[in-house]
This record gives sequence, C-alpha cells and structure tokens, in this order.
Amino acid sequence: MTMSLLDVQDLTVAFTRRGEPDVLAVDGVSFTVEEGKIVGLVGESGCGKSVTSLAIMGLLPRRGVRLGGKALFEGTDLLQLDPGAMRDVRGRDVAMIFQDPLSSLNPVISIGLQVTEVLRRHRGLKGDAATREAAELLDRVGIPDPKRRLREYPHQLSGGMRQRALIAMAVACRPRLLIADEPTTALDVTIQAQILELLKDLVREFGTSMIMITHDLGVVAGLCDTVNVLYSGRVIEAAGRRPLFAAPRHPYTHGLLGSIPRLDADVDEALRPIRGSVRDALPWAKGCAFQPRCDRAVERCVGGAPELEDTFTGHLCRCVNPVSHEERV
Amino acid sequence: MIRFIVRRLLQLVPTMFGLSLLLFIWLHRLPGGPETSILGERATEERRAQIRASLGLDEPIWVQYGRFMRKLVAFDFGTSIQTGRPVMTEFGQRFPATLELTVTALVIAIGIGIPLGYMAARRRGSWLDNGTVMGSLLGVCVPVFFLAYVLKAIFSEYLHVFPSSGRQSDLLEATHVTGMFVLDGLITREWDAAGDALLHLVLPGIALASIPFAIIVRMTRASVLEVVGEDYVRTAEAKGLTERTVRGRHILRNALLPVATVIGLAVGGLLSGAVLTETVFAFGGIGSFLRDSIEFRDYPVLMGFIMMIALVYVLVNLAVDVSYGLIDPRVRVR
Amino acid sequence: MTLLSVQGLKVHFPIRRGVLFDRTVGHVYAVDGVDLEVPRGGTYGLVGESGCGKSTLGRALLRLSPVTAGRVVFDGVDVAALNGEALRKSRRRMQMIFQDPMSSLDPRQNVESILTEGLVAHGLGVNAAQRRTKVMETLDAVGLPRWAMSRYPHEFSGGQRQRIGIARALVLGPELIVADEPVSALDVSIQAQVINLLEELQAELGLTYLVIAHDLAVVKHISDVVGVMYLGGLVEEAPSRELYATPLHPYTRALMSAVPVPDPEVEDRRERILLRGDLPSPANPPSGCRFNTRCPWAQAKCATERPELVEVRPGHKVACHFTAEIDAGVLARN
Amino acid sequence: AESKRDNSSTSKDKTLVFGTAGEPKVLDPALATDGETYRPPRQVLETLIGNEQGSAKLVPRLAEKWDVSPDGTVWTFNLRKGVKFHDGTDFNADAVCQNFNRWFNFTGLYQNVAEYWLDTFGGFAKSESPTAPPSNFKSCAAKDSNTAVISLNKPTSRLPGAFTLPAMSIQSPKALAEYANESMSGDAKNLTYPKYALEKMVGTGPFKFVSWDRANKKITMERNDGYWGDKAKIAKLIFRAIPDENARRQALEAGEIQGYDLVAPADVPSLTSKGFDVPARPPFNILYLGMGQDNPKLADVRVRQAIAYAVDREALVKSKLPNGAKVADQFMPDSVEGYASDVKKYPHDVAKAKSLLAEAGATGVELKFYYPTEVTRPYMPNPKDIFEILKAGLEEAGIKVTPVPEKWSPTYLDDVRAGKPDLWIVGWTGDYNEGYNFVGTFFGRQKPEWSFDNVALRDALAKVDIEPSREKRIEMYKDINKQIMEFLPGVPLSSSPPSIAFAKNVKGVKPSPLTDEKFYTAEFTS
Amino acid sequence: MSRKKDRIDQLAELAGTRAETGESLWRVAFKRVRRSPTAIVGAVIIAVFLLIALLGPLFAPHDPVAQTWRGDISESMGLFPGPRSGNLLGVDSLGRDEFSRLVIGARISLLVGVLATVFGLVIGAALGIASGTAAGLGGRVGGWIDSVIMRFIDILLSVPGLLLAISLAAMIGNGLPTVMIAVGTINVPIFARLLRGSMLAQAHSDYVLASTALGVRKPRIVFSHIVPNSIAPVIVQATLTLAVAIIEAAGLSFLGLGNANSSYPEWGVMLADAQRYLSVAPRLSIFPAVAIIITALGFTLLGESMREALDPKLRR
Ligand SMILES: Nc1ncnc2c1ncn2[C@@H]1O[C@H](COP(=O)(O)OP(=O)(O)OP(=O)(O)O)[C@@H](O)[C@H]1O
Ligand SMILES: Nc1ncnc2c1ncn2[C@@H]1O[C@H](COP(=O)(O)OP(=O)(O)OP(=O)(O)O)[C@@H](O)[C@H]1O
Ligand SMILES: [Mg+2]
Ligand SMILES: [Mg+2]
Ligand code: NI
Repeated sequence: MTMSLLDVQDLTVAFTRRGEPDVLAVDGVSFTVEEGKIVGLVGESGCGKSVTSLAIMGLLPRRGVRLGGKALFEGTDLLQLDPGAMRDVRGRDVAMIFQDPLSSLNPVISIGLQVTEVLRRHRGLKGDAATREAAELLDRVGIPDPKRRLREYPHQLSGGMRQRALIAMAVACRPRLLIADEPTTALDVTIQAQILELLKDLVREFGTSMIMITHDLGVVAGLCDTVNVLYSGRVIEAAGRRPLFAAPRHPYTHGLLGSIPRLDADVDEALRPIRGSVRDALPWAKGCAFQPRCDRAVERCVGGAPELEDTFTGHLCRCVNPVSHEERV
Repeated sequence: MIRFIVRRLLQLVPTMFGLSLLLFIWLHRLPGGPETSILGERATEERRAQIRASLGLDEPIWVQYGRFMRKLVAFDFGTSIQTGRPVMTEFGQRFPATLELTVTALVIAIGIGIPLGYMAARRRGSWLDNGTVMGSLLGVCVPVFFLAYVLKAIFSEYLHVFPSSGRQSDLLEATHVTGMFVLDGLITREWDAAGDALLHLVLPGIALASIPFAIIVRMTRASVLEVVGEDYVRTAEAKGLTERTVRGRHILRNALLPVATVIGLAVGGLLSGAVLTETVFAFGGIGSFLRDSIEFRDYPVLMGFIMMIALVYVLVNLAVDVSYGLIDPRVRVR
Repeated sequence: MTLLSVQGLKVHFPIRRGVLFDRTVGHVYAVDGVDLEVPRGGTYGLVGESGCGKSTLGRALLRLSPVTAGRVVFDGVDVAALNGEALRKSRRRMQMIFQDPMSSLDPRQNVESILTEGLVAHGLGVNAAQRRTKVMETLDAVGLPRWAMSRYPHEFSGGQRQRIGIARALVLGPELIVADEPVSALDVSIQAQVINLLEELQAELGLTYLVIAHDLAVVKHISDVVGVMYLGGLVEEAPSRELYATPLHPYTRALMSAVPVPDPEVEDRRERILLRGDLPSPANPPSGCRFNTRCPWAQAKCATERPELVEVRPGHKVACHFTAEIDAGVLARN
Repeated sequence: AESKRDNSSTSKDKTLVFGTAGEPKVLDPALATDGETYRPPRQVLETLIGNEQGSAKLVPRLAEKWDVSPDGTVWTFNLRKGVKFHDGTDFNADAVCQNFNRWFNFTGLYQNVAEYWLDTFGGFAKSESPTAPPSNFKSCAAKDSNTAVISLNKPTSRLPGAFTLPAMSIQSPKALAEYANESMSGDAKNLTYPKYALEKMVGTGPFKFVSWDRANKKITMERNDGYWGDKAKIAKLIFRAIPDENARRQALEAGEIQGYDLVAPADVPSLTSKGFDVPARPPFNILYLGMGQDNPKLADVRVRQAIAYAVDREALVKSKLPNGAKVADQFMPDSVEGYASDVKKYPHDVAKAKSLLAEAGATGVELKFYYPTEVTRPYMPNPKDIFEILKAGLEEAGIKVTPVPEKWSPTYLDDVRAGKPDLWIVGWTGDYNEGYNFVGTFFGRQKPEWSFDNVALRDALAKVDIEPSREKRIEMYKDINKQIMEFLPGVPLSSSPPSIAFAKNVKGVKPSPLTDEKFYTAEFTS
Repeated sequence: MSRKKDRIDQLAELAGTRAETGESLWRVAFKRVRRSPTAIVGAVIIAVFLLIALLGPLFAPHDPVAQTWRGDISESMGLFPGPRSGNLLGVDSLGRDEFSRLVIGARISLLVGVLATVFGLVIGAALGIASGTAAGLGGRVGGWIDSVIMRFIDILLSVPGLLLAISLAAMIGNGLPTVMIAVGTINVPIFARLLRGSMLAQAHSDYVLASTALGVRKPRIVFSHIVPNSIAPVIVQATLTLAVAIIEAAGLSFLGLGNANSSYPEWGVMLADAQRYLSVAPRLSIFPAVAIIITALGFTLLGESMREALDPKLRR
C-alpha cells in the first residue's frame, strides 16, 4: 500500500474554557489526501472545516485547545511536531490560503515584502533574487504589472488581486500540500471562476495536492476528486465527487443539494429546504447530530452516534437510515 | 500627505483663535489681579489702581484683547508681570526642562509599557498578564504627589541613590547650551554633568510616567490581543515565518498604531501632569511656573504658556497622525 | 399594472476633498441612468458584481440614498420628488429587507418593539393591544413563534433573524418590498427556507418584489424578470427563463458561465468565459461601453460609444453594440 | 571631560546650598517688600545701619556712627572708610546720596513698587499720584567724603529703623548709572522690570552676586574677598527655591541642600532627633484675629470681647505652634520697645464669652470667617488648623461660623483688604524694632478691613509717629497698647518663632527675628 | 410563569430550536463580567466602600469633627497619638479620630467622584449627542454645527486638565463644587468625543437605515436607537472616570483647591492636609491614600473588565 501524502486520523479538537463545558469543534475526523489530488471539505458554517485545517497547520492557539488524533504528513505526525519544526514545514511543505483576502494581508506592509519574506525564509533567496522571484510569482498568478504591484499595499489592490497575491505567497515554495479555506467565498462569481481556474492550473502544474474547504457544493463539484461532507464536527459522508453528487446517501447532503437553487434547474422547481438551523444539533454522544432537522429520522437516530460506514465501494456515510439510491435529487 | 498636514495646520488657526479668546475672557474673569502680588501685603487701594491702570487692566476687555491679538500677530505674548521679562523668553528658558522631563517620562512609559503590554497579551491569563494589568491599574490609582513622596522617601532619603529635587546638582557648574541638561552634557562632553542631570530625571520621570505607563501598557495589551487574532497574523504564521519576524513585522507594527495615537494624547496629560510633578520635585519647568502664574494672575504668561502648550500638544498629535500615515499606507491616500 | 417605474435614475456620490474647505472633486457614479419597470405583484431581480450599484439603486428607490436625477414613480407618484412628511408617509407602502440580518436589527430592541415601531410611526393600530395583534399575525406569517416577541435579536439564529427583518417590512402592509441580498448572509440550508418564505408571502399577500442578489441562481429562481447590472447601469434585462436560455450580453454570458453548479456532469462539460481583470472603479468609469475593458468581444466602437438598452426580443433588452454578431457567432473572441 | 565640581573638603572652598520657599521678585530690593526678595540682597548689599546678628538691635554697618538732630529731622552718618563696592568703585558719601536721590526721584511705576520708601518718607520728588502728600525726604548731602547728611521735613518714628531695611541698601552708583536711563515700564501696558533689577546687584557685602538661574530657581553668590569685615567662611552660597515644604525637608535629608527656611513646626522634633540643627528665630511677629466692625454685631465691643474670651489661644500655641511661641496679649511681641505688660487680658473663658454675648443680645450670631489656604507664613504655619481651633472655640461659645477658605494671593488678601470678612486671620513680622511698625501699620490709617474710626487711637498714633524722643515714644506706645486692648479691634493670638534648619555640619548662621540671617558667618564643620 | 416556560420549551422543540431564556445584551455582558475575577474584586471593593459611605455614621465610633484629643497633640514636640484603644487609627493633627474621619470621608469622596463624573458625563454627552446628531443626520448646517462643537472640544482638550481645574477653582472659589465642576470639565471632551464617535458609527448602521425606511422620525431614531446603542462605551468610560475623578479631586485638594471649606472629612483633603505631617505621622497620609487607591482601583477594575466584556473585539 502506498502512503498517502496526508493521512488525517481521528482528528479531535476541543476548545476548553474555564467554567464552561468544552466545545468539541472537530470530533474524530479522518480523511486522506493522495498525491496530486484535490480533496474537498464541505459543510455549513461552524461545522469545523476551518478548525480542521488550522489543526493540520498547527495554527490553533496553544492555550485552551485539546488536540487528539493524528495528521500524518508523509509519515510524520504534524500534531506532534515541536513549534520550531512546524514552522519549517509551514509555508514550505504545507501552505494555506485563507478566506478573506483583505484581512489576510498585512495592511501596512507592501505586497513585495509579504511575498519575499516567504522566499527568504524557506528558499533562502535574498535581495534582488527574491524580488525577481516574487515578481515572477505574481506574474504566474496573473497579476499584471507585477513590478509595480510589489511596491503597492494590499488596500491598493482589488479583491481578486489580493487573493492572487495570497495564492502567490502560498505557492512560492511549491508546497506538497495546499490548504485553501474558502478561497473564493468573499469574491464575485466572475472572479471566483478566475481564481478556481488558477488554482486548478497551479495544482496541475506543480503536482501539488490540495484540500479545498468550502460551503459551496458547486465549487466542489467542479474541482474536487473526493469530497468529505462535515456536519457538527464529524464527517458524515465521504465519496468521490461523481458518486456523491449522483447519489448522495446522507439525508443532510441530500437536503443540501435540494435546497440550492440551481441555474440549470427549471424556474418553477420548488426548493426543498432543510428544517431548522445548524444550531439545532444534538451532541454526537446522544445520537445523530442531524437528527433534530432530519426528515428521515427514526428511533435509532437517538441514543448513540451512528458509525461512518462504507455503503458501497468508497462511499462512506454516517446514517442509520440513508437515502436509498432510487430517491435521488 | 502634504495636503493633510497643510489642512490640519490651517485648521489650527481658528482653534487657536478660539482658544485665545476663551482663555482671555476666562482668565480676566478670575477674581483679583496681579497688583496684589506685585505690591505685596501693604499696598493701598490707590496704588493698586495705579498698577492696574499702568497695566491697562482698567480698560474694557475687548480693548485689552485687541491689544493682545495685535501683538500676537508678531508672535509677541507680552511681558510676564511676575518677572518683567518677555513671555517667550520665559517659555524658552523653562520649556527645555519640561521637555526633558516629559521625554524621560515618555521613554520610561514606552520603554517599559510596550514590552510589558506585549508580553502580557501573549501570555494572556498568566500571572504575568494579571500582574501587569493589576500593576498598571494601580499605577493610575496612586495620586502623583503621594507617589512622588514615597519615591523620594525610598530613593533619596533612605537609599540616597537618586536626588530628590532640582535638575542638576547645585555643586556642579555645567555648561548649558540647549537648556536640556542631559543633552547639554552630551554636547559639551561633560559626561558627569549629563549623568548627574539624568539621575535628577529618574524620580520625577517615574512619577510623571505612572499614568501614561498604565495607559500604554493596557493599550498595547489590548491592541496586541486584537492584532494577534487578525487573519494576517495567521497568514504570517501559515507562511512559516520565524517567531521574530511574526512578532516584529506583523504583530507589533500593526499593534503599535493605536498605541501611537494614545501616546500622542498622553502628551497632553504629561504636560498638565508636569504642573504637579515639577512642583513636588522643585523641577524648574513650565509647570511650576504656570502654577505660580495663576497665583500671580500673570495674564501674559498664562495666555502665552497655555497657548504654547496647546500648540505643542496639537502639533505632537499632528506629528503622530502624520507618522501614522507614514506607517499605515491606508491612511496615506486621503 | 406597473407599480414601480424608474426613469433615468442617477445616484452620484460627490467625492469631497480640499485643503480648508471641502470641494467636490469628482463623483462616484454608483447608479448612472437606470430605467426599469416592475408590474404589480411581480418580482424583479437585480444581479451584478459587488460595487456595481445594486444596493444604491435599491436604496434610492426608497429614498434612503439621495437621488441625483431621474424619476421613481411609485403607483403614479414620483417618490424622488417627495420630501419631508410626505416622503415619510410614503414609506409605509415601500419597505426594505436587508442583507445582514444582525446589523439591521437594533440589538437593544426586542422583537415586539422592532415590529411596532413602524406601526407607531405611521399611527397604525389604534392602541397597543391592536398593534400587538398585528405583530402576532405577522410573526405567524413569517413562521416565527409568538414567544419571539419578548426576545432580542441576538437570541435568534441567522435564519430567524432574517425572518424578523421580513416581518418588520411586512407589518406595515407594504406593496413593494426591496430585498437587498436577503439570503447571501445565510447558510446554504437556510437560504432555501427564506427564499420559500418570500415566495409564499408574495403569493399570499400579492406583494411586489425587487430582489437584489449577486447570486444569479437565487435571482433567477425567485424573479420573473432579471436585470443584470454592470457599473451603475443595466446591461441586460429579460424574463428569467429566457435569460438563462439565451443570455445575450457578453457580461451576462460570462456571469452564467461562472456560476458553479453542484453537478459534476454539468461542471465537467461547461465552457467557461473567463473575464479579464476586475470591476473598474465607479468613480472613474471607462468611456463608451462600461464593460469594454473586460469584454472578450470588445471592438473599437465599444470604447467610444455607450450602447443603449434596447429591446431585441419581446421583454428582452440588451445594451450591447454587437448583440446580433455575438449571438450569431460571427464575432471572434479576442 | 569633567565639568567643574565642588568637591573640596575645607569649609573655605565649599558651597552652601540653602533651600528657600520662593524666588525673589527682583534683585533690586528697593522695588519690593517681601522676605524672599530680600534674602539675596541681605548677603550682597549692605545698609547704613545694620541689625545685630540674631536680634533686632541696631549696629553700625556702612555707617560707623550716626546722629540725629534733637528735632529729629537731620540724620548724620559717619561712613566706614576704605569700603569698596564689588565693582571696585569706592563707597563714600556721594554713593550714599546718589542712592537716596535715586529713590527720591523715582518716577512712573517705580513710585508704586518702592513700597518701603513710600512707607518711610511718604512720597517722591515728583509724586505722580495727585493725592500723594509731599515727601518727608528733603535732601541728602555729602558733607565730606565720609559724612552723609539726610534731612527730613519732620521727624518720623520709622527712623532710624528703616535705615536697616534691605530696601535702603546702598548699591554701586557706577552699576546703577549703567542702567540709568531705563524706565520701569518696557512698553505700553507691559510691566517690565528694569534690566538692572533683573540681572545686577552690586554692593559692598560679604558675597558677590554671580547669577540668577531662573529656570532652576537658583541664585548663586560667591565670597567677596575684598570685604571690609570678617570674610565669609564659605566660597559660594546658593539659594535654591523649593516651594514644597516636604520637598525642602527631603532635599535636606537627602543631603542636596544644607539648610532651608520655613520649617514646618511638626518637622522640627524629627529633624532635631536626626541630628539636624533647627534653631528657632526669636519671635518678632504677631498673629491676630481680625474683626470687621461693619458687621453691627461686631461693632459692639462686648461681642468682640466675647470672641476674645471664646478662642482658646493657649491650646493653639501648645498644639500647633513651634516651641517658643507665646500667646499674644497685645498687637506687638514683647521684644518690641513699647510693649505694655498691664494691658487688659482676655483669658480663655467660655462662660464669660457666653454671658457677654447674652448681654449684648448677640446669641446665635453667625460670622463669616475667612482664612487662607495653601500658605505658610512665619507667624502662621498652618492657617487651616489654626482656623479649626479658633472655630471650635467660637462654636463652643455659641457663635456660628461660616468658613470661607481662599487662596492667599490674591483672593484672600484682596477680600480681607476690601473688608469682606467678619473674622479673618493674618499677621505681621516686624521690619525693625519700633512700635509704630506694628500698631501703626495696623491702625495708623483708616482701613476698610477694620472699618472703624477710633479718633483717639488715630490721634495717638499720629502723635507718636512724629515724636523725636525714643523714650517718650516707648511710653506712648504702652498707652496705645492699653487703649487698643480696651477697644479690642481684633484679638492678638500669638507670636511664634519660625524655624530654620541646617545640616549637621553647618554652623554659624544666627537666626534673626527679622529673618535677616547673614550667611557669611556660616561654615562647614569637619 | 412555569406554564409559559413549558410552552416555550414545547414551541422551541417544535421549531427545532433549543430554548434559551431571554437575555438582553446587557445581561450577557453582565454574565461575562461576573465570570471575570478582576470584575468581582472591583465590584466587591466598590460595594464595601459604598456601604461604608451609606452607613458611615453607624460605623464611626466618634464624631469626626470634634477635636476631642486636641490636648494630646503637640506639633512642636512631635506628639501625634497613633493607634490606641479608642482610636483605632490614632488621631489627626487636630485630635480628631482618624478612623471615624476615614469612614465618614468615604461619603464625600465617593460623592465627589460620582458627581464630578455625572457632571462631565451630562455635559459631555449633551455636546456629544448634539454634535453626533448634527454630523450623522443633518446636512450642511449639521456639518457646520458639528465642526463648531468639535472645535470647541478640541480647545478644551488642548488645555492641560489640571490648569483648567486650577483656573476654574480660582474663578469660582475653593470648595467641593469647584472640585466637582473642575474634574467634570476635564472629562467633558472625552465623553463628548467618545459619544460622537460611536454615534457616527451607529448612524451609518443598517438598523438606522431600516428605521428610516419604516418612516420613523429622525429625533426618535436618534434617541431610541442611536444614543442607546452608543452609550455603552461611554458608561464604561464613566466607570473609569470615577476612579480618575477621585484621584484628580485628591490632586486638586493637594493644590489647596479642595474641600478646605469645612472640617468635614474628605479623603483628598485629609491626604493633602496630612502632607505636612508626613515625616512625623506618615499614617495620617497613608490611610486616606490607601483608601483613595483602593476605591479608585475598584472602579478601574470594574470598568476595565466591563470594557473587555463589552468590546466585541476582545471577546473570545
Ligand atoms: N478559538 C475558538 N474557541 C472556541 N470555539 C471555537 C474557536 N474556534 C472555532 N470554534 C468553534 O468551533 C466550531 C467550528 O468552527 P470552524 O471555524 O471550523 O467552522 P467552519 O466550518 O470553518 O465555519 P465557516 O464556514 O463559518 O468558516 C464552531 O462551532 C466554532 O464556534
Ligand atoms: N454613501 C456613499 N458614498 C460614497 N460612495 C458610495 C456610497 N454608497 C455606495 N457608494 C459607492 O457606490 C458604489 C456602489 O455601491 P453599492 O453598495 O450600491 O454596490 P452593490 O452593488 O450593492 O455591491 P455589494 O454587492 O458589495 O453590496 C460603490 O463603489 C460604493 O463604494
Ligand atoms: Mg471557516
Ligand atoms: Mg450591496
Ligand atoms: Ni421558487
């Protein structure tokens, strides 16, 4: 068996706070990322997508966080690395792009410095060489007139440009793994299309693997090789994108697909929303977290968490009463 | 940027004008006049009237104000009633002392406050954090004159390490160039004079610094806490930058922007705090002179000094804003 | 049958700058000549990129933004010309739903007070009891439990808050509702609930909607007619089914091709029209066709002449010089 | 490089730093009246007649001998020979007369600020105030180079005492001439002291003036090696102003200064116990409780007496005033010639106070009692506590007191002078040993603060003022004192000795009742 | 009551919501404040001192004004009886019981702090509201009014506070009202700016727009939406000002402008008066100083933790 690039096993993140019960933000998440593949993490706000990625990157605060499980990156457990070693890995082997391109750039430092500091840190480039390389990077991510942009500050760039600059920083060291946390959510669709296209190109060009975090099923459908659907801190369904969209098994995934207005759907087709909101969740210990909102809920949903089971080849689902193959969207 | 500065400077004109008018009316409505102080306890009413007349204080207030403004145009604040010397001379002689003291206090407050505030924020919730916050709060709560007394009792009377009053040892005949004694000592290479002046600055500096120190510590802490949670710090961490780069370039640089503003505002507090501190430490700056001037009803000095202080204060804040603009490019384009 | 008719609406925000006194040095052409008509009981959807002036247009309709030029005829009355009390009275018939359900609700008001405020302002409902009944009916209508009345906004989930916002708009019994991105701040699963609610309410109460969104799929789903906005102006307007089937304007085409569809089959097949660059600044719009800087089919003429919005098919209007050529595929992309 | 620093070991080369409560106003003592202004001239300049160190007795200074004509109008001074001013010019009768003529010929604002000249001679050559009486000064003539003759129009009780005042110090005519054509006022509506008064002080005294560092409130003087008398035992003398009382004490304890004035009474025992030398000056002052008779209740002498009986002066002296303070029973201390031991006394007696009040039908009177804040005067170390004690006594006797605290200068002084208070506390330190300097100052002319017109008292004072015979004057003062204490315009409270403190190793400064301490006798021991 | 609660729970379940009991923002903030140890320390301190201030006469063993032990005092001999039976903390320079004076003094000191703050707050808030309203809602004229007020505030702000206080005191005479007005005046510009700033921020918020869209009249919008939502930072500031006010009042007393008016005790005056006995009876300074410091600390702690609780940025 060949080793996966990243193997996340039973990742658990709990936020502890004095005088309050722990918040289990991520509750035993496992997935793997193969070399050169794009893995999607989808789910609604607060389901633990960002926390998962931050845990892998070692960016969670040290205080008040309890970590469990493993994140094996080429065999080394990133969670066990000491902070110094982790700093060497970050930005070089594993890089990350964040959601809000404006707030993710330091407003008082020029774009140039922000790009070159990575080059300097991990590739040991200095002075002119770093600047030249930075300009090339900007050019690669499609920023016109890179020389001038290097001297500019984030607020002088448009949203799309900023995200491109962030991507340039992330890919500066040709990382093995790129984690993109909702990289296009803050952008307009036309810009989103550009960015997604760029990411696809880069991944192909550099042979980088990618974890794509998003709540937009449409983005996942067009980009990812495998998709993990998260709900309340757990993976509730995982499959290759075609099987997943063709036959979602979990009622949540199913419901989600039903509630999205589709451009290609007929105007009169009504939306079938899921009841309630994400806040109405059961603690996993007491049963299926989705149970309070689930139309297919049965007795067995309450009492204990259902297991993530392989329904048929490669399609995992955590449900005692999954949607059968026939009742598809 | 230039336009911004020019604009602010132009705005200064009506503000100063308003201040002068307000001050003038206000000061001249104080009961009593300078004649009591000039003449002493035995003066007769007649002679007091003569003094008032010769000072022009018997004229209607707008006439007096007009005269004041006419001279002010030539930057002439008149002559101190107390000392009979031009107000600007008095200011020029005394301001260096206050400047020296204020700068010392600022250096103490900033030099200790910012690192401490940073460390407190980074170890939020630790004993260092709690201790720092508590300590800084305590710093604000101790009346300056009492703090001054305690400092002197410990360091001058008991330990004899720092002098308790004055600006330089009386036994020293140092050459003075700028009026800032430490600087003078350095310029003239009279190292012992500089050292001596520095020692004299320590206690008043600490006493004066207590409040800005507390403000700076708390502001730094809050600001660092805020910046640490910002996305761009996370980005910097994600880039795998060294801790030093993250701290210096990404956290402090941003966190210190609001601190700078607070420091600018604290200058006002320092200038007025100097009144008390200079009195208690017999430190010959504008503060103690101003205090005497109120007693003396030395209108020209009061007008001149307060307006100069206000000007200094406004200019310092303008400088802070400008430097803010230099550091923060977002403000630059306006 | 037309309830709302907008003619030549312009909203320009002055850019003021100056050394001492602010002068107007330019304008942000947020909305620059928009004509549209909404029939009673219909839904008009407005899409466009961020900053193209959708919200400004929506607000201008309700006179929440100043109107620079043009007419906003609501039920025969030019709202743009109203002022003072007449304007305030007219607001009862036109309401708004905001994007961010949290920030558009006063955190210190409980739901009842939020809902009665408008009633009080317009003197609707004779007494508190009547108003209360009205409020309860409205809560029922938007699917909120009655106990919500005594709660505060922060106690609700995003979807529920948006329902409160809708209830607030509904309670006055308006005829027109402008919904500015009513679902874009909501979770995917909640969006559908709110969209359905809006549709139900329309069916029940015969409301007229102007729905603003940047999500083309949402707009298309909810609207009868969709207007595509680009940099302050409409570039295409068509019944929603027709728009999807035959987008004519290059911008609309690009937009359509960019919207991801949660279906790998569709995604894999789709051909993307990628636009160059970003939306130009509305303060400095390009000459001629506003879209010419990013248009894949742009010709020399496009940079000089601004195309009119013309009806090319029944109910389908486009503002492009080369509609026919592009549609026929004779014009090559550059 | 090193700056010059005094680290010599012998007293002769050492610098003495003395902490004062304030800075002088000017350097020319003729233009001021206050003690802080006089302190430096007392070291640098000299008067014709001096005070014996440590007392108010007149002794020869620049004049070896002086005579007055029997009618008291011609004063002849035999001047000391071989005296030189600090600028090297000779001191002689010409110099004396040039000084007197300068004062006599003051014009403009000088006429207003030359207080002591006015007080002594009543006017100038050309008085600019239309209401001013003609000057009593007639002329000064140099009979020969060592004999100066000053003639008056009529005798005055102020002389010869006034000749000891620093205001009448003889300064170098050469130095004065350098600045001769300067007027007092710089430009219109700006009071500008003449440059001379701001930067020069050239006399004959044991110290030479070196500099006045205003920014640091420091006056530096150095030994005059050409002094005619005993040369100073220290090389340099510095007066440094430290306004805060505690700061002065702390500076002394920290060793930064070697002495300071206006020691708080409470600090005396602790300083003494730490080995500091804290001598008290012989009391030469009076603190009194003033009573404004424009309040009809206070116009009744029985009410005034009741107040005198009500206040507990013994307690005041015992608990608040320094060692050596005495309860005052008349308006001059017992060391002044003319003090009468048999005046009417008003011991603390609440019952008597109450009955007097009842008799006068003044039960439940309410009086506005003004007192100054933030000030320490030699005769009044802690006005607020003094007020509290007086108030307690008055309230005990059933008099209601409305306290009105005011800043000493200018509000308190102005209000007292304007006659606003019913009761107030203020005092006087004598300028020289002459009864008129006390009682004459208080009651010699009608004042709004007292607002009474006691013709008999006024006449008696006018008479004693022009009586040339000292013996006769003394008897007259005794009568006047008795008269005053019967009339009881106010209640004399105390005479107290203000203290002055010195470091352990400083000796030789004799505390003077007139605060006329000379520092040339100061020396460092070991 | 309980029936209603039951129904709420039922409905909540129906609607798929967990029932949360109604909580206003203030309550949430209060809860957060309650969890912070500094806030508790602060609140306890304030409570204790408030209690002392209110019930002072019950605690005080002696008349704070009576110079009962004056005979025991002699400055010239350094006699200042310290703690002894009957006088827990000794007697002051006039033979009055120090403990009783401290206890009774709490009353005036707190009153000075509170009234000074209220004075500053009222005037500052009035200016701030006027200016904020003018800037936020009024057109050209509004902008003009706003500028005028802000220039005035600038002027006030540029004059050193203590000088302002000293000259104010010189104008209206010594006494408690002076101290309160002076200290209050120093704080006027702070309150005004703070309120104006947060009002401007609120004026552009969506819910104000929403109210306008509802046809609510402008004055009502200002007073029932903008002002209440802007007031939180001002209240926090007021708590902090209370601490500063007590200290500033003490500073003024030190300069001789305080409540010299009466023998009635006030900490600032007690501290100032005791300065002259620092070398002989330091306790006379230390007791009031400590009282001032602790009280000020109490307010500061509470204010700071309130600020943290209400500051959305620091919430985590
Ligand atoms: N520092 C923290 N302390 C406590 N709880 C936290 C913290 N960070 C995140 N959480 C909680 O962890 C859960 C998961 O958060 P996470 O940010 O991973 O969600 P997400 O899926 O990324 O959502 P979104 O789509 O909004 O970004 C949430 O319930 C959140 O409240
Ligand atoms: N009050 C204002 N003053 C000046 N410019 C404004 C103002 N309001 C909006 N604008 C500008 O007008 C343009 C259009 O803004 P608008 O908010 O209408 O865009 P939008 O289409 O709603 O964008 P979004 O999708 O981001 O909400 C923007 O460039 C914006 O900066
Ligand atoms: Mg996230
Ligand atoms: Mg918008
Ligand atoms: Ni529909």
